[in-house]
Amino acid sequence: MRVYAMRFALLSIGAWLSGALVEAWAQPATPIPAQMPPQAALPTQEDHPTAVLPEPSPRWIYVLEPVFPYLVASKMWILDGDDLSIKGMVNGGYLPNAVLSHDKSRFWIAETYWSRGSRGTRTDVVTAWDTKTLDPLGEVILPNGRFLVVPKKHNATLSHDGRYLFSFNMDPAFSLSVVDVNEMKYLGELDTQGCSLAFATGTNSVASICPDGRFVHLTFDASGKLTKTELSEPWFDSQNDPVFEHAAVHRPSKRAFFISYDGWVYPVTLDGMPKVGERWKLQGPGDEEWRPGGWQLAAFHAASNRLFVTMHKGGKWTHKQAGDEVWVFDVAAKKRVHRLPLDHHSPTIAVSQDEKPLLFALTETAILMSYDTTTWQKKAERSALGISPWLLYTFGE
Amino acid sequence: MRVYAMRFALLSIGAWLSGALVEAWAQPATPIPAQMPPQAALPTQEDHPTAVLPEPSPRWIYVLEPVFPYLVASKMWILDGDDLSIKGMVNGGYLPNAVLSHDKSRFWIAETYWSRGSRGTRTDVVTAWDTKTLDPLGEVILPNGRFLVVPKKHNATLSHDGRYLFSFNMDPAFSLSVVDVNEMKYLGELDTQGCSLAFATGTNSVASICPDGRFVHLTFDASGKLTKTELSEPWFDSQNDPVFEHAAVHRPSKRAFFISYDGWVYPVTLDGMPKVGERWKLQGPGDEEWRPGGWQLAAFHAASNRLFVTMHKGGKWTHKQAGDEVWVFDVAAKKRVHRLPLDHHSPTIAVSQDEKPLLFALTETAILMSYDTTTWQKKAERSALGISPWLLYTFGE
Amino acid sequence: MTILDAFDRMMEHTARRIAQRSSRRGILARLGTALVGGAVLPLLPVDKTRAKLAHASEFAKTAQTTDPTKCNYWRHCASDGYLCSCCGGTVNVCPPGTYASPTSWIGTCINPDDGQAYLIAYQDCCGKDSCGMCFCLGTEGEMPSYRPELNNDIVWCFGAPSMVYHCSSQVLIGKA
Amino acid sequence: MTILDAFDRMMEHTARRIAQRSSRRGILARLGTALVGGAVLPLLPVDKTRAKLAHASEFAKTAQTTDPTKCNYWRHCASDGYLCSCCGGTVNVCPPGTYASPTSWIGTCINPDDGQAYLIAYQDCCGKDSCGMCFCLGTEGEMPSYRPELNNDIVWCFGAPSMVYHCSSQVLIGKA
Repeated sequence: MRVYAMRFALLSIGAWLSGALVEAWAQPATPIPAQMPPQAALPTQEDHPTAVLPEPSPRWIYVLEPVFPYLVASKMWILDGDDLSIKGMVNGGYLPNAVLSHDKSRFWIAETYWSRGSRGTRTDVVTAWDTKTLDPLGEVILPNGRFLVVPKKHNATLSHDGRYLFSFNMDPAFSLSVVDVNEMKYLGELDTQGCSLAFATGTNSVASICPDGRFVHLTFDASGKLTKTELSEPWFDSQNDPVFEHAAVHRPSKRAFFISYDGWVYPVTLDGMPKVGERWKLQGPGDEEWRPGGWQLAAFHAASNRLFVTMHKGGKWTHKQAGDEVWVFDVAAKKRVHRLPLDHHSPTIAVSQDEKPLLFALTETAILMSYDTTTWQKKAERSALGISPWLLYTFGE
Repeated sequence: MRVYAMRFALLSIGAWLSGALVEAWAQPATPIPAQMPPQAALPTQEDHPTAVLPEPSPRWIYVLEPVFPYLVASKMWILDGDDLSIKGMVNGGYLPNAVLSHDKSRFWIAETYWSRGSRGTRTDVVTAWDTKTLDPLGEVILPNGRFLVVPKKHNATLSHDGRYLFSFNMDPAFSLSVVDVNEMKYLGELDTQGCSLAFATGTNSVASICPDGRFVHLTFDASGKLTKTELSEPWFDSQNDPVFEHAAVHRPSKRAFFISYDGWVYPVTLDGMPKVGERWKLQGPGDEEWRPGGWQLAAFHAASNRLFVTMHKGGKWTHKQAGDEVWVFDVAAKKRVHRLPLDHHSPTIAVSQDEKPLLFALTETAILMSYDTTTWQKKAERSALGISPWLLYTFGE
Repeated sequence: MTILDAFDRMMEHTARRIAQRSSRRGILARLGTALVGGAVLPLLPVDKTRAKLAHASEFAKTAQTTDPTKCNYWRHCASDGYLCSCCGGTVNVCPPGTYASPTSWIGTCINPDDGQAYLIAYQDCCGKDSCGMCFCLGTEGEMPSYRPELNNDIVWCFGAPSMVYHCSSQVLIGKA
Repeated sequence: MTILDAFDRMMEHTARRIAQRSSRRGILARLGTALVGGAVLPLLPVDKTRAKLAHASEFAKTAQTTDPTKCNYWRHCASDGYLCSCCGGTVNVCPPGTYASPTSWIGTCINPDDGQAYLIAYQDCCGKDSCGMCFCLGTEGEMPSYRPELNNDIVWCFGAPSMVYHCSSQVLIGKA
């Protein structure tokens, strides 16, 4: 019938737009049987195409939602940072980690599936997504699995040249799975010697944090084979004042700031074997009641040398308490330059890397806020962003 | 190490308790590598077994939650009807349908999975669950798929002898998939001639509702082959006053009550070709403003001949509006015997089939209420039962 | 009309299939009644949409024509689900990475600006799990799923590469 | 003690592996420091639990010993997740159809009835998606995941037949 033929022509264009690789993923288009109610395929006056996004803006915010307590149904939301309108979303698997490409063309999600939702055969994959079409472009199987944990940003990252994706694995042997994302190929595991997380330090090197407060630094060759394992001296007291996992890392400048439970800032250069600078403290005189805390509690804006940290009033072991304020520091002067009281207390923040950056704060109750850091005015607020959005990402960070 | 050995002994007992068939589903138990932090496997003073339920009580309530808007992560909750405490739960797939066995030993979930959550290869299955261990016992693939729709109870049902499970399918050809649940074997499709839903009418027969207000009645042989197709006369006006899909059906007595948008009750006997009795109306003089409405809007308690219907004040096309009251009717006298104002308006109700039945009402905001129908007092209320519980089932209905 | 032709063909096809598979007497006679009797005419789409105009006006009383992200936007009179307009799409553009379904059920809504009734195709955008934003439930003229062409609970992704529901579009067909 | 033996063995094993795979100089020397120097002693479990007693008392101040379905039940001082006691299980019985994990991280809680500190194994029940009832977040003595034996974010299902987290148990090990 003519009606059906028209619809399929439109569909074919959609499939073409969304890229040939998608075909491998999708069910083959099924012809519409004649028994379909005839109204179902009435010709429409309007076209019904699929939107394609422009190149991501540095002011867009990517929000990873693991979806508690429906963890097999995770999502990543993409929003315009200025008005917090939805640009689109993608689905992920169990306890996912996201990694954004350097060139803005891709992001990857390291994720875990079971063949029957939460049971059956387990499969761990890194899935590549096109940032404009939001179509999956392919996947790489992680044969040794992934670290299954409430999502933390530094469970997965990208090498300085953007070629190797590192996915931390505790199965429970500790290693980093290496995926060549240019070739979409799994290269192997780097033994982290019992150390955790992934901080890229070069094109062919990556560091992890050890239980005793050291870095382990791993260098590997083009085949993914470990060629060198170095241990740093302990640089923080992992027994009495551990650093949060959510260091503020800025990949382009290779700078990172690790923050301890008690509020010490450890500046680290991630260029080869990590170099730890002199530590300094967030709290000054009169700030004794305040502590850093939350989840993704720190963000760094490289161009202005500003470090943002969520702070709350609380005693020891309140390290997961959401921040009532964001404190802003000039890391060159090691001095606080602003205190921003948040309308809703937030465990997680991020900052855009453009010239007049936006500060994003995310609550435990699915509210996302966007602040202009030049005026400290709130630009937008959005509630009900899913039920448990968790991590924030921006391009260029 | 001794510690690990002890733990595995315990684990083996758990595996044994949960039934041998589970083995086929579960990942093989992985030995704990030596690199595991040693505290992880400290010997415990207490045992750590897995609970096993007694035979289900007729006063337990089974709550199917499709989980909007995380539809790939559905759940079925099992609660004690008297205090609404949780007995346990199971996971399901996309837009599931549940069917409870006649003998209380099993329930089945007809469900749909994709190999990567919401993408990849689609698989439709009927999964069998043990009602005591809440372990999956096996699955049957539905090669022709399932009807994907916001879950409706009568999309799937069981033949009178409990042997054949019917799963309605619109792919978009209309048929009923037949599964022999004794043999856990797919038998084939019964063509419903464009008619929908499944109402068992015998050991080897089932009826569906046609667009023009008729029943189609299908009889099949032991191999699942259709042997007879009969059409009834139209028995309701499908254009001007259609009947709700959620008829109150009581399988043991083979009685059903279909209710129309305008409030007509059509008593139907589901024993062979459905026999439709004389219709009567829910609303009497002075009830003109009231309408039936919601989702699973009607329930029948066979022993007392009572029909329960959710009612609201509203005009035409308010058929999905939740009920502010439950009206209770004596179906022999065709007379209302009680009006129960609900604390929270509810689109969905169910009734237990024991002598002093409980009435359950479920809101759109995930509140479940339990009422004693002898005193009309509320026995229990539970909020936050997931985020979108949808359908209610009891054993014996 | 193309659609009536198609409908006739479907009914004939069904009749032939029942005839082939069922006892010759009885069924065919009954179906004959269905085809030539009064029951079939109300099923025709044109009659149906006309019959609903009176009711559709209830929604139109408070409908607006400026903000498609609100439930009272005129085209949403019988839309059920998450508005694509809130999910990175519009009333007739699917969000990135989703497939526009070629099939739908059909509603009839009145545009308060001109007072005219229009047919709206409630085609779903498919291939990602539910968007979850801007849930609206319009039920004007909505029928149970045994009348699928008028039911809004169904995943209207037939013919699309994926049967996973993401959000609801409201595509204009034309005047009713 | 068995556990110290095990810990020592792990460290030796790690040392051997580093030695085998890395340049002989440098790494082995550094690791030697780790093994014999001051850094390793604070990692031992007995020291660790003792070090935390002072802090655990903060939670104990408002803890109770009668209702395990409440977040302030004494054993929950460092439990993170959905309480199995609300999901068809108890503090040490997994809900039907789930697997008791043989592994866990370890917390130290004070029972206000006797004022004594006890070691609690926070073993997860695994094999079904999250129960979702009674979420409690205790963080007494909780450390980042690079100290996994003291971290409560990890899915503690290692060694169980499934790595899917359902709910959190609080199983008594003994006096600290």
